Amino acid sequence: MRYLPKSPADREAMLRTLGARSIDDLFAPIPAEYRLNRELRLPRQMSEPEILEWFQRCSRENGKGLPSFLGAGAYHHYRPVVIDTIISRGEFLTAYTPYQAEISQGTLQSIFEFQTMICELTGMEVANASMYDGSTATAEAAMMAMRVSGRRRVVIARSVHPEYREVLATYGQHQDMPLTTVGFGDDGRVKAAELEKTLGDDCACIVVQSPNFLGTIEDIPALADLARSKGALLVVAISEAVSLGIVKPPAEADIVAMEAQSFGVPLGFGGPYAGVIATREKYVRQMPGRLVGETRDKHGKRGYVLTLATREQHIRREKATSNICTNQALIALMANVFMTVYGREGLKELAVQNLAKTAYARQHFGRHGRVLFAGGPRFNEFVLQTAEDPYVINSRLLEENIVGGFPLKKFYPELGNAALWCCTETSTRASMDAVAAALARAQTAGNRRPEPEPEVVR
Amino acid sequence: MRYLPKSPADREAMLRTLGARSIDDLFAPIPAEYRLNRELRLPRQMSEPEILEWFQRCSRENGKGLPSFLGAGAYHHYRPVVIDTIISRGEFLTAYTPYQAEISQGTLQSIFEFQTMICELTGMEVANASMYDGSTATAEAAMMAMRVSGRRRVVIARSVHPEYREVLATYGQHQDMPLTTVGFGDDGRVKAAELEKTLGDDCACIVVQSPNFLGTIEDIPALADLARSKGALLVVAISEAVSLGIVKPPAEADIVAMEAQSFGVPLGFGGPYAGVIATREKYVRQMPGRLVGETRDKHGKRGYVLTLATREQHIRREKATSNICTNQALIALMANVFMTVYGREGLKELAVQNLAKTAYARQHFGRHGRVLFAGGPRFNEFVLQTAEDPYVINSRLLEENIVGGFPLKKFYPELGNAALWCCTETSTRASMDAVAAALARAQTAGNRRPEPEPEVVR
Amino acid sequence: MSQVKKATRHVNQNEGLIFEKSSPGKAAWKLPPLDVPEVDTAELLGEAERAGLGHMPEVSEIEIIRHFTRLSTWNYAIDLGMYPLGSCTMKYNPRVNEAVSRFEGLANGHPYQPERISQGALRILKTLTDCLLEITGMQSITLQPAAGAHGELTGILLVRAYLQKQGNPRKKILIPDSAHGTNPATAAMAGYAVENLKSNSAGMVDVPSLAAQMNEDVAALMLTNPNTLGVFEQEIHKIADILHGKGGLLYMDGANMNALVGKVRPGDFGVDVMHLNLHKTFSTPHGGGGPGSGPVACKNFLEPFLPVPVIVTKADGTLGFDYNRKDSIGRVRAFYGNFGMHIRALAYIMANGPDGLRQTTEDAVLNANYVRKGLEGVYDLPYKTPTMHEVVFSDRLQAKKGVRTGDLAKRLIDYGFHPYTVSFPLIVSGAMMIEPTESESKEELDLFVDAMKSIAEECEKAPDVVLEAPHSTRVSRLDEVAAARKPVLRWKPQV
Amino acid sequence: MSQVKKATRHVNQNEGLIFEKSSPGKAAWKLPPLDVPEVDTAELLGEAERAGLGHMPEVSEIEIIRHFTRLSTWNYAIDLGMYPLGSCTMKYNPRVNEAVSRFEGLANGHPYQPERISQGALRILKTLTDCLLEITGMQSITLQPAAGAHGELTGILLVRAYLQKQGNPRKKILIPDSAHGTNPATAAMAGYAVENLKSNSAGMVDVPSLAAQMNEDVAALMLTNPNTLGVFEQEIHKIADILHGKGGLLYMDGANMNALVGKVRPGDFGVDVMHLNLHKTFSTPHGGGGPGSGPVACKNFLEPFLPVPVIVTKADGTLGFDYNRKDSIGRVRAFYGNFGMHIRALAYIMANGPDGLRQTTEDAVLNANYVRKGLEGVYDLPYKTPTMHEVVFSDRLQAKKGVRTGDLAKRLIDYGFHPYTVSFPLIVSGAMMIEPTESESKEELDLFVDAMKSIAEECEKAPDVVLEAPHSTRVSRLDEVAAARKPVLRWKPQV
Ligand SMILES: Cc1ncc(COP(=O)(O)O)c(C=O)c1O
Ligand SMILES: Cc1ncc(COP(=O)(O)O)c(C=O)c1O
Repeated sequence: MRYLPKSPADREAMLRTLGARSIDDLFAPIPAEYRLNRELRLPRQMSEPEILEWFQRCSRENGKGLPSFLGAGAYHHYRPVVIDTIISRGEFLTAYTPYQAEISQGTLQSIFEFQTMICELTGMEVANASMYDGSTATAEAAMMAMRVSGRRRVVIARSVHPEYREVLATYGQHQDMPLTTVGFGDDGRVKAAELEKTLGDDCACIVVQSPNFLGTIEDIPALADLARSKGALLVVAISEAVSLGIVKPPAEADIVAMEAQSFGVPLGFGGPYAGVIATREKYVRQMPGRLVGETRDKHGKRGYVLTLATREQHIRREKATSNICTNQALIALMANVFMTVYGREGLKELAVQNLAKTAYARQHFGRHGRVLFAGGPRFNEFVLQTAEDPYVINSRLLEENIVGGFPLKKFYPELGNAALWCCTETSTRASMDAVAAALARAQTAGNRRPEPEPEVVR
Repeated sequence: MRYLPKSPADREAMLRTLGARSIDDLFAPIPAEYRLNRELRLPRQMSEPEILEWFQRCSRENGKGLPSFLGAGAYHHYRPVVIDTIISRGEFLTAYTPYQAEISQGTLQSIFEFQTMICELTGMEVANASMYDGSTATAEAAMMAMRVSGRRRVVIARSVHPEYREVLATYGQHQDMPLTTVGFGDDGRVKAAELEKTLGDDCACIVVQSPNFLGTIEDIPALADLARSKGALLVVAISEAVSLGIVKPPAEADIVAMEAQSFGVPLGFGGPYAGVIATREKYVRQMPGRLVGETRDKHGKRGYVLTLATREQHIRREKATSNICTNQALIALMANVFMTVYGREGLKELAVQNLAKTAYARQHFGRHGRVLFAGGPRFNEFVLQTAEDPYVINSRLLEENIVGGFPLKKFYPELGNAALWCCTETSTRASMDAVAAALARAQTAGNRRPEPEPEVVR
Repeated sequence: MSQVKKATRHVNQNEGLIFEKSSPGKAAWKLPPLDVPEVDTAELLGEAERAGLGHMPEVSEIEIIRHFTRLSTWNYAIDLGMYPLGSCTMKYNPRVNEAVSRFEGLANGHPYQPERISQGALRILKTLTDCLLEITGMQSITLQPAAGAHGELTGILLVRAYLQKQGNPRKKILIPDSAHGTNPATAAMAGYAVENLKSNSAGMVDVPSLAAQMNEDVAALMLTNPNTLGVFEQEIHKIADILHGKGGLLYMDGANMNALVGKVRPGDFGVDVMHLNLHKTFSTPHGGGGPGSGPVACKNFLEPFLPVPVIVTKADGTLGFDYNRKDSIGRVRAFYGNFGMHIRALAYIMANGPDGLRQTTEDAVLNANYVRKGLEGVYDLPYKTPTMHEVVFSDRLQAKKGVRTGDLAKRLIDYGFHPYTVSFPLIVSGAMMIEPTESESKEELDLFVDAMKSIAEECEKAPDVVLEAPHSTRVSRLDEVAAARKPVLRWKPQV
Repeated sequence: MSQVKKATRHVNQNEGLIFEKSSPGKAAWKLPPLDVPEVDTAELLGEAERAGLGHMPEVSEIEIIRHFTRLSTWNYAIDLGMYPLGSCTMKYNPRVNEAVSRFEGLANGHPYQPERISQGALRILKTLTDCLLEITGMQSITLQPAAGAHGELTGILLVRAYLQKQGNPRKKILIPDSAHGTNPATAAMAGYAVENLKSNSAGMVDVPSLAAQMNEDVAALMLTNPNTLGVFEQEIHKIADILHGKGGLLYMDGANMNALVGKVRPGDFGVDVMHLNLHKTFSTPHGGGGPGSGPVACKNFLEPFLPVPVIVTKADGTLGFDYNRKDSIGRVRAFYGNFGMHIRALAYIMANGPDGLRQTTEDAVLNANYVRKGLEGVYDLPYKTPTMHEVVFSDRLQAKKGVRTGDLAKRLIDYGFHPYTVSFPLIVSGAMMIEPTESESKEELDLFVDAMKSIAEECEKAPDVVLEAPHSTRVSRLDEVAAARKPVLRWKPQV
């Protein structure tokens, strides 16, 4: 086998050293009745070109390169070429968790820089790198809030990504964590009144997402005040990290649970992505996940180490803040490079382009349907209600090699024929115009004229 | 500009240090009348995604991924993935010529290994790394032979790659190098009798290619005897390096001029490739190009350096063995990795697969045309004469998304409707059968039945 | 250090923090011209508009390439040499896997794109599940968990959901004292109490005490097999019987599956549910800490409880996702798991084939035994039981000179190696846990054994050299205590 | 070496020759199963069949990855730091250029594929030629030459063919004593005698002696402008007039074009023919010595002599190659040149645009002047003439302590830098030729100046430290004399 660095002679020599007659001697500890006395029934050993061809075919049969208006928690942003150049270096790609600091300074310093940039962007004081993804980060954030507050009930907005809420439910189900869900208003924001009503001194935290799943930016300062007034923490989930380039950071939150995929991570059919938890310094010892800290060597030279490990499973076992061990480090490095490439000015410009493209789409699509939640501010997603079923519209668009917006029926049946449309800097005017044209046809096809959008967006 | 590591403040500070008012002060030495007082008329500064898109379009309009039966000096072989992994490392990609040995041992040792493997494969004693390509290597080999022999006339076989011969003519035209061309026989080999006749004591060398442009393997030992009997050197050009896996090496030659493209170098529309010159130890001081030698540091540690530089232009100036300076080092590294991946057994197996595919094609295509030069041994190319003009056949094949063989009319009009077909390990039976079918149609379309191929190849 | 054969010292670039290179006006980015009208951000966002981006860096592209290239040269990696971390299975990461995972249709596939244009990704997921089921001998599987610990949680939740359905979720999970920390941490997250199970003198589960501790309160035993001592639980059939006899389930931590692939299947020796670490056994790169992937395989009776969605073959023969499963424990992660790792693991399985995978397992076990043989006597071997894929020594002999496992580990760095796993498993005091994996040549193993021997000698002759190690690195031992006492977790501008 | 800010030492892997790792039966390759009948090689090849492949290596894939990864860590590179090699223009190599050059249709395009399916490649060639003509102010161009020296040969052959056509090819080429070695070597290959032209005290062509030496035997002057001292030939108009006055041509070696792009065009100051080094001015990677690309641009009267083929726009608007050119000097290379480098150079031009290219030139000149300013007085500056893109100092001051330019260069290595170009140009004894290029930040330049100053101090205080340098590398100074005396140019098995 081409990955194995041994010749038959090497194997014989080694067996001789061990005084073994054959390799099977070494497997003697396995009770005979269980040993597998046949080869596994798997595809035969394939050559490299065959493997490339097999996956190339899968790639071709996976919507290769179609323009898409899907967002809903996974965003198509341009990935600067240097990202793969850097993460492909064996010294990053094939290194283990940096427990041995003296030969892991590269990974450690880059994580320290990542932590710093996440703090700058979110307005938090400390950040880890990393959690599995945004959904698990949100669930862990809620559990962290329980530890911090000593309370158990979690109140979550219905406008948080439905799959994030499902994961929270799964994580919480045996944590004695009552879960209350609060709906959203016509502006797409969480219903403050309803929220206030349900809040009590049993509430560990309020969990919202901003921009939320419907694309609306929540009023974080107000929610923070509300939470604080009831002694609960505010957990803010962010699934579209690029929004941070132009949207006010959730600095008033107590915990930010973030999905960093937008920062240079391929869509990759849903993973691997990178979750991040950021919070206030005072809560750091309740954080899950790894943290890198600055220190000195015995000659006073600056260096970096994994720190506050007493929170972690390998030290604390059942008392750990989480069971997480392997995380998403290399993906965090992708995000790190992305943030470094765009930096202070670029992230803003990038976000502004997302705003502009979305405004254009919203205006032109809006002519052929009804834009819901038009009241609240939004970033790069909006909900369009159409006469025709969005699934039907989408299959027609697919004929034109365009992937339409995300139909909301599945998660929000009450919104009827509504779909969530997302535009990023990669959306071309041509593709948006094509969609508008298709929507126009759909509209005439549809059985009723929807009211025109109340206000027009420039 | 994103590649420039300076802020406006940096530039100002530096200008201040220089006591310059503006950057233009530094360009004062340029006579005013010549200075360009406008911006260049070029495409505006483009972003990375725009550049990728522009070249992606070019790529799509360049026969992207069509099965091809073209060889004729540029061969499509599978390139193991590790090649690009390795040559993409900045330490290889962005290093200069290894003049400073102490910080260039990586490049130097790899070249030393390359030199060794080329010697093993060609049967020569020393090899350089590298010349521009096979054609310039051949021309430089002939000029080297002139220096070694003190003679001027070069006799070259007409079966040497026509473009190699053109390059030799260009290089030789002001070197007082009379050029005699010798034809080929029915077996595709150089006409020994004609060769013998033209050889005289003014002849510096005989230049042949093997396998030659018509795919036939020359009888090197015989040609070497002939050359030696006239005090001339034998220069053997090799354009299909993979043939060395199964074809006897030209060990009897005095100089081997080789194109290493087949060893893991992309077709790349003709370049960059890598030429190599290999020869006998006694001629080493007449070699062009760079050589790496083994030596020791002052603690006796093994190391490698560029050596015998007194042959080169930077020392010898007009007396140098060649004017070459920048060569094709990174391409030689590709070939180096390729040779290392396949190694002792793999190169043979690879060559055998080429033989088998070609035999199959030759047999099946041969049914619908006449295989010329069927007598002599060949590697992965053969000449097929058809009733119909190969250009016509090829355009029809192109409709089926197959790129046909190389029509020989341009270089060998006397062969009529003949084309040079090449099969490698990448040629699939399906594509070969498709060609056979197309040839069958062409045959019936053709105005005369060609005689059946005399002998059938298994 | 004349006896150091594997490494030497070489000039190495310094590099500050990226923030220290930033200055206003430098940029590595450029966007295409906007092809739609510009917008007034204040008007669109109002209150929600952000003022500025604080201290985010401003640097050029070449500075970024140099920054990360320089940093990378400070790391050790599999690509540079042996990485004998016990339990971590640091094996070769084939580059073809990286190539296929970047194919456009796979890298740019959106998780919500219509199934009609997702058949390629679905075929990959389906093919991988088929392969993993054959390899484990289990009957059903989910690829959703993002890592081993995530898989453990998923698996224990399956156990709990099943028992719940029987009427009683039970109270505790039995965990051997040799287990990895994620096992107890997982049990806690699933709402179970943890009860320790002590190992016997052979380093295996003490069957009598298991029998004694097993009762109707026990939901499951989390067993690592081979365990963290590299020992195969020879009484596995008894263990399974004891659990099943009292209605408990046998969970297997499959982190060490690389000792078994192609030789024996957990599904055949009584395991009810297990996880795999694709980033260990199946070669997906560790990437400095992740990502990984922790598929969970189970027997049919647990299938109804698997996370949604599951992959199904539809009437028309195409593949799709089934979300409609009333008994499911729910999601453990958004979307479908670390798909990129699934691609790599499948490519690895294809490159190996049945024979290659078996040979791989054999070489892994051969290497571990070869190292054990080379170091027996030189270092204390607390458990003499036969070794599978890894071997655990202790620092008992060297401790007499005041040199502990952590010191020996640091000294290995000077010899050009990454250290073994230090102080784990906990049942061995001063543990030195060595897993060479199949990726090491005899040459590399001999160098490792030589280095370890030479360090043992140093402990006798010049213990300080070891206590002060490493000597060859750009930074010497870092003060971890200070780092934890006053944590500095981010850069701040000098004021 | 406490004053060394830029670098330190770090553990670095040793690695033998690949042949020393080989053993029979190891393999890194696997071929797909043959889909056609097997063949009897003996029957097909007879006499021509090869016996065996001697000592070609047999190793596994991981050993190959480790071998070359380890080797790579022994190299210095632009990606690691400043590379101040004068005349070599070691600038940043953008990674997007590497990406586009690997697009399938471009990487797998066959040079002989029908023009109909080669329009993409042809458009790249055409667009690049248009850009280069605008940049140089010339009128026609060939992209065929593979490097600068190859371009020189092509250019001088054009000159010769033109003069020949006039009736007399003439006998000699004038070359300034500051010229690069490839210039005289090229003249010789084109069958010309070389006549040296001495520089004046300002480091420029001495116009009176040029006038004196110019006559009907002179075919051309090969002028590097800015010359190898980094000095712009201010009397360029006189120089051109003198040549043209006697029917000679002005050839410009464009290796230093990076000092002129966007600021002045050779075509505007009397140059008849010139070459460009795409691997210098236009950022294609040096790759440890190559590949490069050396396009030759000329005025219209030389166009008929360009190598075949030339790119033409056909009646139907598609692009194609024209081979039918009776006056052509013929081919200088098979196919069309180093196409992969053409792709990269064009991508670089597109990324910069007109403003970016100008700014690039300005920064390159700014950096060179900044270094000059920093080191003036510390090192001897033989020519005070204004500096463009590079500056040449001499070791005169340090030589008094017995320290020569080569020693100073080696010492720079300990400071974390690649040395400058040593002992070139020849007109400066003990030359130290420094070209920072635009790719260096102020920070990196300051570090370089500090290092050079500190080395100058060492020459005063502790010359031996410099004479024995480098001290920080995995090998110390290597014995080049021994290497040349008894050349060992290949590995041989121990017998
Ligand atoms: C035995 C064992 N179990 C569980 C784990 C946890 O797996 P992961 O790190 O993938 O979460 C590990 C990882 O080190 C392990 O070695
Ligand atoms: C001034 C000058 N001329 C010509 C050359 C030769 O160019 P190339 O190395 O591309 O053949 C060089 C390269 O160093 C040079 O610096």
